[in-house]
Amino acid sequence: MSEPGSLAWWHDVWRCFAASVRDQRTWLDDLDAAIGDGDHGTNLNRGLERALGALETSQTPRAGLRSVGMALLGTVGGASGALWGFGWTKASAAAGDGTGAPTPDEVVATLSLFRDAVLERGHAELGDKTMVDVLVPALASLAAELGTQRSFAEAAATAASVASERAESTIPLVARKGRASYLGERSAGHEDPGAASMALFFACLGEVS
Amino acid sequence: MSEPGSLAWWHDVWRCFAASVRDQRTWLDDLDAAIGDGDHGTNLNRGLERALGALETSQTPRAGLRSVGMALLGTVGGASGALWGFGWTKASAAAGDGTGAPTPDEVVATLSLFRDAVLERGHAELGDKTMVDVLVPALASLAAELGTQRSFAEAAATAASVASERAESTIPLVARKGRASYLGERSAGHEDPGAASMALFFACLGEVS
Amino acid sequence: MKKVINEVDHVVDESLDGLAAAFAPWVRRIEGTHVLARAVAKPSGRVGLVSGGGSGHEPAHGGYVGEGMLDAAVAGEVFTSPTPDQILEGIRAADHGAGVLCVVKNYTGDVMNFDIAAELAKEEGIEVRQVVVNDDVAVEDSLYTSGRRGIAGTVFVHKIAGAAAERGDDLATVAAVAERVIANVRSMGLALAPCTVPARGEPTFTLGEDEIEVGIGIHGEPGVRREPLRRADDLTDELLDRVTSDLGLESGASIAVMVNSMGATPLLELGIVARRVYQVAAERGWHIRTAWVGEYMTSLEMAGYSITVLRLDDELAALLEAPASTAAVRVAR
Amino acid sequence: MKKVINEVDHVVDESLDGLAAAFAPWVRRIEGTHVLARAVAKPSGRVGLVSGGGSGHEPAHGGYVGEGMLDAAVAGEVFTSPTPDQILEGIRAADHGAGVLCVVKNYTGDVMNFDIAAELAKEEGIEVRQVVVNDDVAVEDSLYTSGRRGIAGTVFVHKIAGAAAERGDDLATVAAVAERVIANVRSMGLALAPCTVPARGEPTFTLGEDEIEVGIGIHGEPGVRREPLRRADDLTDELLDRVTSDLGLESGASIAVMVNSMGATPLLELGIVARRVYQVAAERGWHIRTAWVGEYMTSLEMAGYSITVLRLDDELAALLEAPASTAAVRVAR
Ligand SMILES: Nc1ncnc2c1ncn2[C@@H]1O[C@H](COP(=O)(O)OP(=O)(O)O)[C@@H](O)[C@H]1O
Ligand SMILES: Nc1ncnc2c1ncn2[C@@H]1O[C@H](COP(=O)(O)OP(=O)(O)O)[C@@H](O)[C@H]1O
Ligand SMILES: [Mg+2]
Ligand SMILES: [Mg+2]
Ligand SMILES: [Mg+2]
Ligand SMILES: [Mg+2]
Repeated sequence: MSEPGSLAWWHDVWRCFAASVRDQRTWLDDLDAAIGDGDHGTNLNRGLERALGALETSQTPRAGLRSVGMALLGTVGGASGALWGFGWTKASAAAGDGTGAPTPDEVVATLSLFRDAVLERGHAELGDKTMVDVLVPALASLAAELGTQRSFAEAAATAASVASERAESTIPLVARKGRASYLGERSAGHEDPGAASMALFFACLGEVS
Repeated sequence: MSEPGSLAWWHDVWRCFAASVRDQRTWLDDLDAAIGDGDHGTNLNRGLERALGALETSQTPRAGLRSVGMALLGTVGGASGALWGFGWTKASAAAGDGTGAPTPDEVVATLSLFRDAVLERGHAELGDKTMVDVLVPALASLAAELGTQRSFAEAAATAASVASERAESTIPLVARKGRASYLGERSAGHEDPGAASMALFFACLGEVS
Repeated sequence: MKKVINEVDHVVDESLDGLAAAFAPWVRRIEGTHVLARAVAKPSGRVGLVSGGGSGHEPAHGGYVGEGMLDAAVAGEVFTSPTPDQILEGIRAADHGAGVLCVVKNYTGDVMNFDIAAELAKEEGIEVRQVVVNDDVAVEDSLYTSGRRGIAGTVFVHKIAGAAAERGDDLATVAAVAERVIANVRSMGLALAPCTVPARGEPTFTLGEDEIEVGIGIHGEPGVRREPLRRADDLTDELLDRVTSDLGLESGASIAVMVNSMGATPLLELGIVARRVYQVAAERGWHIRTAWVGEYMTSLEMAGYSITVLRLDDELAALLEAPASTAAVRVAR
Repeated sequence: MKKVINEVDHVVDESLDGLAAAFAPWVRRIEGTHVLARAVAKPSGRVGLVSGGGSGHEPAHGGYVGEGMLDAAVAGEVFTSPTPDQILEGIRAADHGAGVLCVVKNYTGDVMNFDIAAELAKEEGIEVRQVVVNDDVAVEDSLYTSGRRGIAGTVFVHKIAGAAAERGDDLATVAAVAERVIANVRSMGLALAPCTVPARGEPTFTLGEDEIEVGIGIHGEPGVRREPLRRADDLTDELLDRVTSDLGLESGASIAVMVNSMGATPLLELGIVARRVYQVAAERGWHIRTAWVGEYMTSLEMAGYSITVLRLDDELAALLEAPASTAAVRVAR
């Protein structure tokens, strides 16, 4: 296993995420078809191929994550393209520039910048039935567990299970942001696709650590 | 039974024909859908209601059949509208003007003018898979049977069965006139809708005589 | 049947009312008829142009009434040729003392009903000529059949003959120009899904998930052949090949092209077809002067498209590019 | 899925090629991008207008590029908002030194991607303003949600703001005119049948033979309510009522109307809708100055239609009727 926060580790994370989205593309599209426009899996999948390529030619985590963000911004489109793309161009600022050894704190700082950017762009709050409903609590769990001196691998595994629970708990919610909000009450009873894909991302953090 | 060729008899004929077409409208449309555009029953039906009304306000067979022709011409549309409409405006010239007693010969003369007008307008020949394939032999049968001193009722019954046979024998033919001709070989295997409705007309000649 | 209609029997009548109102800058409905005539009649002494046919081909034919194109359009019931009395009304409205040219699509019903109307008009002292458009190469042309059908190429006849009439050509000349278009225009279409005539309530044919009908007309009829769906480029190559080889189109030729949706096929897909047409034209040395891509001669909500190619000479090109102002076609001065 | 396409992944790219070729009198494709810009740029010193969104709404948005309307249209994948780098290309092409107005439909994705692009453009020294169209009354408007969607009314914004930009208004004025249109335009639509996004290959929803979705957007989404199909006049009355009561439309008002097909619903049926709109307007004392009836903001091959009403004042009416020359909208001088 590579060191959390190292370039190799980020490679593993994005390779894992790209593979999950590729495998679950139809499922994500189906979730989006129920309450949105049916393209969420297709959108992310289109961008992740490109993001992987960009990451592979980068020398540092910081440069690599910035180019991941740019690649997502330029290929995904839609709401998730803006959020994931913009989010990672911002998040990269906290990632290592290759001068010091990678630390778990660096990973948390990076993910926190990502979360802040997503909140800044999307103005979504907890309970609006979006990816934020997964991102915020899963990241909080990761940070908290690390604070109790657990290993990164353990903390990431816990965060992954929080993410997966929170994704499922978007099911009864009525959407207040994004395309699903146009359905009003009809949006209840379906898992939010963006929450589902965010849970896949956290699952990868757990898996590769 | 009214006298063949009398105004009352023509009323009976057209009432019968209008009723058959109304009853068989979907069947005629279906026949037309297979090799044409699916409107033959609907077309004729639309016109026959109007034709009956026109006939009812007429004083003589000649005036009545002319107004039948005009009504068909103005309401049916399509190939059959032109042929049936134009045909009866022409045919009316041989029908009684109310001065003498109606005769079977008058009926044959009237139907002959109708046939001539249909051939003149449509340029169809026997075997082209059109209403002509019924009209020509059925009318020939009527005239021939009358020539052998059979009663009009008997002759008309024979003509009706000739008409029905000939309609069915359009099934294997490849259409060479009308919309069905565009299908080429694919038009074989289906009864021609115009032949089918013409047979309904001859059936009525038999039925009311 | 799922349609935005009230009564099945009132579809054409009600639609004409609405379209006449919306298209008021160009057309007016002649009261009590199915005729849309120009809102502002052309000057007297100019040849009039009349066309028409069954309804269900919108924007044909009322969408082509206006300056530089038709003077009157006569609508029959859905897919049913109009009756002679209606056509006669159209001819009367289009007559401004220099005679009237009727542009008829080659269907037995249309031809016969226009023939009868022309005879009636002549009895009223109106000079009438007819041209019969038969651009559909899907159907074999033979002396012993009704010949080819008239389909989307008819719109080019309206545009070009309309421009000739507008500039003041006499009836014989306008008819000759129309005949020149007819001699140089060919089309062919295919369907991915049928349409439903309101009065019938059921699709005109049924197709499997992967089947198409090649060589369809514009009345919901099945085509001359059923086959599996292929890539857009393959389909386009075949249609284009059939159309241009029938035309004997030579390298260096100047052409106008129409990529026409049958109704449900969206412009997004027509763009893919147009791209291929331009590619093939570049390979074969044909110069595309104008491409009309959109809905010009539809078949209700049928899915599919047709390709039309018109060989241009300088005069036909100039007339095609001459000003026009109708609800569906506008060419600026 | 039955579509006239080659590869699912190339649909937008190939279609843009074909449409750019066919629409060459009005647009050119900026190489390597999904941007259609004017074939002939407007004079420098005039405000530029950019719009865009997912593909699948054709003729939106490329069909509205040209004199009197947009300067550039940016196309995303089917029903997916375009990316900021593409939008930035559009803004660059539209900039002629007087700033650029982006006309954005209110969808989270569109708004965020246009926002990011505007920030990038500002970094390059281009003055950029945005207006967000939210005309869909089907969706409840609330501070706590993303608000209403932008649908067909957007085309009236293009036309009117485009005319203001063309006559030389400065950026603030053009933006204010656009906001006035947005404040006075409302729309609502319904679907009789869904559409199929090529990349997905399956219909976006399924409906029973007698069911419709009321209150649909333009991305194949289900509407806010499912209900039985009714007569065209009933459906039209309801849409019109929702739209005009939200607008608070007063007797004596001057309006522009759009009856927009979602794709598969043919002009024949739109005519029936238009007829009813004119009837109701006459009863309620609304004066319809202009009615646009046809395909303006589609949802691939979805069956259904939307109704848009724009309350006009003298200036908006004059700008709506000002000359325009684009592939899809042409108003003569
Ligand atoms: N304002 C927002 N803030 C955070 N997440 C959002 C917001 N709007 C939408 N999303 C997320 O984006 C997901 C949809 O992404 P996607 O389908 O790719 O984009 P689009 O809605 O443009 O088609 C939603 O499921 C939701 O989780
Ligand atoms: N040239 C012709 N001569 C005689 N009958 C014809 C001719 N063309 C068509 N018909 C008849 O008309 C029938 C079709 O009538 P109809 O469906 O009402 O008209 P359309 O073909 O215009 O839809 C055909 O079945 C055929 O019998
Ligand atoms: Mg989506
Ligand atoms: Mg028929
Ligand atoms: Mg017919
Ligand atoms: Mg989307």
